[in-house]
Amino acid sequence: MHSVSYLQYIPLFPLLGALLCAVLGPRLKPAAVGALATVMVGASFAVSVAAFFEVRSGHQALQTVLYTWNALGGLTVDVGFLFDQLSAVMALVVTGVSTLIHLYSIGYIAHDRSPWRFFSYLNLFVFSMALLILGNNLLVMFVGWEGVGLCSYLLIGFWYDGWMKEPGGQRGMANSVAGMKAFVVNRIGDFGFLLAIFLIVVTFLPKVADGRVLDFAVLRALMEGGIPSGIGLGIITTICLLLFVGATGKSAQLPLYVWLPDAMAGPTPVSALIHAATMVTAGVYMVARMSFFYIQSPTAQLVVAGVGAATALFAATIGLVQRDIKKVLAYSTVSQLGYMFIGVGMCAYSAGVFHLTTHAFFKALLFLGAGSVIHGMHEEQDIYRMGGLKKYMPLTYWTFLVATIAIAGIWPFAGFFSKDEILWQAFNYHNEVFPEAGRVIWAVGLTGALLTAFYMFRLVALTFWGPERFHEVLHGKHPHESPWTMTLPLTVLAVLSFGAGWLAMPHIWGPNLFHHWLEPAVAALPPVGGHHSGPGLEWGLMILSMGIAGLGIASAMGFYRQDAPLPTRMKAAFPGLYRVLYQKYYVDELYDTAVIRPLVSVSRGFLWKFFDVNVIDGTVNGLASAVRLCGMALRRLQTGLVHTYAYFIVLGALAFVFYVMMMLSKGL
Amino acid sequence: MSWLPELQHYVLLATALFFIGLIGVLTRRNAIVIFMSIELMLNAANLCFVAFSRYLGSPVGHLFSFMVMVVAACEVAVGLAIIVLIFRERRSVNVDDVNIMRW
Amino acid sequence: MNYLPSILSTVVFLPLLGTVLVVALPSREKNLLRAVALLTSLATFAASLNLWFAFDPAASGFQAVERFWWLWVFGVQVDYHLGVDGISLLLVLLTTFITPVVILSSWHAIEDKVKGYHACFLVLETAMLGTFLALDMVLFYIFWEAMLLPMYFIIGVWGGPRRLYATIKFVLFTMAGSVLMLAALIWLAISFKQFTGNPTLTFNLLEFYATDFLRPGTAQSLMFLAFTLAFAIKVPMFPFHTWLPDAHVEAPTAGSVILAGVLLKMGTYGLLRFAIPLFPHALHQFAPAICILALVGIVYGALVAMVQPDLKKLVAYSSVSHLGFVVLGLFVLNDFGLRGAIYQMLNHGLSTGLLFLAVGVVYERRHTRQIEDFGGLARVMPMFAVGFMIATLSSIGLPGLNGFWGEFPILLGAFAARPVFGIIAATGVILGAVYMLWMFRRVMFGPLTRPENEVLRDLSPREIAVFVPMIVVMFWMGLFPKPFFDVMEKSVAEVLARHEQRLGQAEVPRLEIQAVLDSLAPARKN
Amino acid sequence: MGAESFFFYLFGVIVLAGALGVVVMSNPVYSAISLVLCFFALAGEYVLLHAHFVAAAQVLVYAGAIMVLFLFVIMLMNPTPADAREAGGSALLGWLLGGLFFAAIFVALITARLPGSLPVRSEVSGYFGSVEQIGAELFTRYLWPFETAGVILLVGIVGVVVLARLHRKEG
Repeated sequence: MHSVSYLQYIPLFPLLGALLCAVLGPRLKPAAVGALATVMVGASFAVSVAAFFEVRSGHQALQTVLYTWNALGGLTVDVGFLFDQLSAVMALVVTGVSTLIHLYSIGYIAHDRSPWRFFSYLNLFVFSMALLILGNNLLVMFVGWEGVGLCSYLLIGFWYDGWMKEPGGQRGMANSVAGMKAFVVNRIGDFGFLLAIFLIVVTFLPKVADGRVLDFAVLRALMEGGIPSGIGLGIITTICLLLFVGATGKSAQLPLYVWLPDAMAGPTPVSALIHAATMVTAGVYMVARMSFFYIQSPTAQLVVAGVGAATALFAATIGLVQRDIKKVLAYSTVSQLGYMFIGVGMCAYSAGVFHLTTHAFFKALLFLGAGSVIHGMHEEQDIYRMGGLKKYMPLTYWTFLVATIAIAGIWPFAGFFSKDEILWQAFNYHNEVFPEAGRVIWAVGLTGALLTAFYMFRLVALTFWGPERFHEVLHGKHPHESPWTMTLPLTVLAVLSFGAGWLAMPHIWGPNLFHHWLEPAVAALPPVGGHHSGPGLEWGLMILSMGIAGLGIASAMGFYRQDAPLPTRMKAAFPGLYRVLYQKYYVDELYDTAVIRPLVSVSRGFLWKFFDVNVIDGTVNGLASAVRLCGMALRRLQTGLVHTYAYFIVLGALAFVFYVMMMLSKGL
Repeated sequence: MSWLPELQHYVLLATALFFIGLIGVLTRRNAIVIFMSIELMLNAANLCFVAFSRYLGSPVGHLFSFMVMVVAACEVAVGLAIIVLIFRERRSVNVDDVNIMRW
Repeated sequence: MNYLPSILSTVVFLPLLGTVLVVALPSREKNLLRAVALLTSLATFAASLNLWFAFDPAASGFQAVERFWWLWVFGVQVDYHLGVDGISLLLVLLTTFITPVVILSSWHAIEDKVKGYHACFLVLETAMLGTFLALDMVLFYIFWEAMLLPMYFIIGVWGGPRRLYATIKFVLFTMAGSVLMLAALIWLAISFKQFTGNPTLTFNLLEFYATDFLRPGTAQSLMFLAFTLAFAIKVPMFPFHTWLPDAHVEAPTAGSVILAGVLLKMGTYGLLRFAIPLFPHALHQFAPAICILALVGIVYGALVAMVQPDLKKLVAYSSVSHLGFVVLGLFVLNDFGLRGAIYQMLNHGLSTGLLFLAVGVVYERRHTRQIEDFGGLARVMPMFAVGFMIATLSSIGLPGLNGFWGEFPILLGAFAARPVFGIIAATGVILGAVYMLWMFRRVMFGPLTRPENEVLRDLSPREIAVFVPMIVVMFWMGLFPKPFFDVMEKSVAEVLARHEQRLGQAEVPRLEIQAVLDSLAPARKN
Repeated sequence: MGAESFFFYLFGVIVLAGALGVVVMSNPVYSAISLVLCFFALAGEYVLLHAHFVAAAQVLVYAGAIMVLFLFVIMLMNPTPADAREAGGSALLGWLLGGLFFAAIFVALITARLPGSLPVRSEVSGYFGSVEQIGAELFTRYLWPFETAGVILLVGIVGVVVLARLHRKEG
């Protein structure tokens, strides 16, 4: 580990930018604020690149420790940053994509009431994200983890007095509610993350001399030769599962994915940056970061990969029928994150992280393209009211198409390489607890790939192809192409979506650079004996998945090409299925009925109105009333008549005398 | 028990006196008579003091009886003044008519 | 820096001096009265800074001790005995910091009986500081009770429409506890006298600490329960909390701030100073039960806070939840829990104090505290929105702000003591986000629906001057908590060491988490 | 049965008779006169007990000053004849209760038998109970209570004056 003194600038530049935007922003022109914010993130990117080259040349991780944050109970926590191969990938992706999206936002947000607020939040987000991926221990990571949640909350609710628009045109959820939902659901995940931290501290603290038990390097060293003696596998599995609870919240996996579709209430660049490219991948990053735990626990691997697979399929089915362009992309994101978890769950960390990277490119591109469409369509998001936009927005169309092909997994676009690597690893994966897991997950993944190709081309078909359906909503205006600040990032991302795949070629074709790069940073499963699969099988699987993707594309084109009556027929043939999918399996409704409403009504009706007011205060007031009643009764003795008092005096004296005489007769 | 008056005789006499006073307080309604009954009780106490003083050969009992007289004098003076006031107010010295301290 | 001579007495009685000055000034000079009160409290704060800089974290025991005989009658010896350690130091600073802030905050809010108002606050400050610094238990008791009087008037004279009900409830609840405490205190002193054979009845806390004079048994348990009940009511712990929402709702803003900010801490401070160190066996016996009550309080307070329609009531119930964390931290009896609990006391003072100030800001403008009367205020009051947001985030324990370093060690300590405690308490973190953010959304976000809200002014310079110091300290405590934790280290370690020593090693609970978890998870196949 | 015994029983009977008279007479004037009789007989008992000074004070203060005060007040009020409500159920209760109490104490005293007899008359020095002895005690050892008694009297006087003025103001 090599100590350097500049890593803190990666988060600090955006932080400075956030402060400057907040303080100076109101007095500056929108473009100037945007430029300031972009430059700050760009500077951060530059530092990341420099660090990347230093890691590449030195073949070792970099570290900067700023100061000791706190020390108590034997536990020591530094504010420190770690820049190893894994952080490098994340840092480059995050700061790079962020720079592009900042640039894009200059045009997008120019006419808003307070662009400075937007850029301030956005820079703050990059700051938090940088903390998350660069933190050299779990607590600094947790700061970033919560920080990105906060920024997500702020940015989803950026237009805090507005509502989402349902495809039918009626009001949907309030933006601020969507933000709150995101934060609260994330907190449920954080609950698991926190408990995992506690369990790690309690378990490993006695084994660490200087108390820096939350440092990744320390933990990794402890786990180097397997689970340390005295610690059961159960504990490691529990830690992994608790961490994964945190990941499901942040990375929108079952059952905590519900916030992400609603997070589309935020401005589109936010959706692209936070809810597609960077923040939602934090869970994947975290699992990869804690790989040394996950490789020990087959149970945890199974759960992570299984949840990932289930989410991939589940979200894809919902994505099939959504009408809001951003909602389709949101469910697509959930689904793709599922693929990443399949990858990291099966300890194919380079595959998972590589899919994270390519996904960051093409999904950011998709969202930015969608933003361009929405911008050009004057804030219309219903794809059934678009169509034929290819003619009006050529650049947006072509870049969007590149990203769509990439996500569908067509050779030689980036998505093909990353998704195929995951599926290949799944096919070969062997789990001790459930040996068939690899094949099942592979099959699910393949089905998901079919659906992905289908819904993405459905989206393209309805948006860019076919007849123009937008005339009634635009009232005679025409869609227009976006300014260069918006299309330039599209172009750059399109190039990356096309070309990035070559970094991780299937090993039968050439060296997997990405895998080699990540190898020192993540743990690896010990090779399983007797489980060989030849190049023929790999070729076969590749062709199969290409064929599946092609099938999806072809059927989507067939369905939606020329406003064919087929979709309508399908909808009519299976109305129940369509409604269930369109209403997202009623999961939100289920949570609302099963959790939120009972909790609120019990709190209000029982805990507050009954228990607090009646039982506790009732007891107290009852005591007071009892005292009062006694007083009322005893008050009757105060007749005001001298004789009554005299009689009482005599009675008292008499009682006293009898008492004394009794004592005397007892022989006192 | 000889007929010669001894300590016990005086104490018994004082006791009888005291209880006559007590019965007066309990049975009479006239405030002035009640006051007089109280004087009887005080005198019973005085008698005891003096008797014990004689028995112990110490003059302290005498001194105590003076104190009692002082208190009795003050009490009678103030009490009778109050009775006069009440009488002016209510045209009655019957204690049953005076219950303004009720509840 | 060294301690200035008689620094503790100076800190304690400077506000009282200010009271004399305030009383002597003519009533109609309202601004002069306010200025005198503010300057006095600022001077007290400045004096208390000497404590911070002179404090030696490495030294054990109490520092800057002042002691002279005060009441020696009938064989009873009550000393004037002050001292500061790592526990009380931070609370003293909290008190001296918050008092000027609240005096500044009520500059325009109070126009009626200004003189009495400020006199009350200054007397209150003396009483609070005395409570934190007294080392003689009778002296402590006197300050403890003296605090009631000004608070009674602050709520009862300058409060809302149901102020009399609220203030009497407040006083009676507190008195009910403190009467028991007085009895237990005398009993304790008599036990000490019998054990040592001293000719006089002393109430010297340091001697009580130094001597292991209580045998395990009913007597110790009863004394412990009496002390704990007195402090639990003050904290307030579930189920003795119902006075708090009423008192908060009726109190003027500054009263709420000082109530939440400092007075509640007197309960938790008392637990840590008396109930925990003096009765080791009873503590060992009852700690789990108290932890469970604290857990109930955490969840219960959060749930009830969630459904409150009144802003102040919501914050008041959130205090019940937050102080549940503090009590939990105290009674899990490890370094994480104790130091976290002390830190959480400070955090709660700041964040809830700021929340009440924020509620006061909107109340001054709109004369309502019903959440439904607001909505969309972020548009007309952007600066206020920022301040309110930071208070909210601090309250829900966002890392980077102060709240995190209170909640995190407490939860960790609870988890280390008994995992299930940690798990239940951590749900409070989720619920905290729910009720605070829900409230924030309903007040600040959404469209501006009411015309009367459209004309609200943003923060005035004076209000900014109130908000900014609080926010700065919040960030400071969130980013650089270590100096604070270092200050507490020695004192907390002493408490724990004494507890273990008195209890005997055998009885200290050991961690059995591993076996439990192993039995839950499937074994590894080979 | 010597002279001492004789006077003891004589005065005793008068005392009790006078006391009973106070209680049973329906006219307060008769009660007052009966009380005077009782006080005089008590003074006789004091003489028998060698308490000459107390006996003198008894006659002067009680039978003189206090009783005059009583009579003044009675006259001042122009007493109504016996109140119809004087006798009743509660009076009976009073007799019962008082009698019961008396019986209890009386039985207790008789059965308890106080120890010792009084010192013989001839053995008592002339100094005992004399003005000199009482005076010497009052002005030396018991000066403090003596002065206090003075203060009590003063307070009594002031109280009475205030009460009198109160009445005048109202009138």
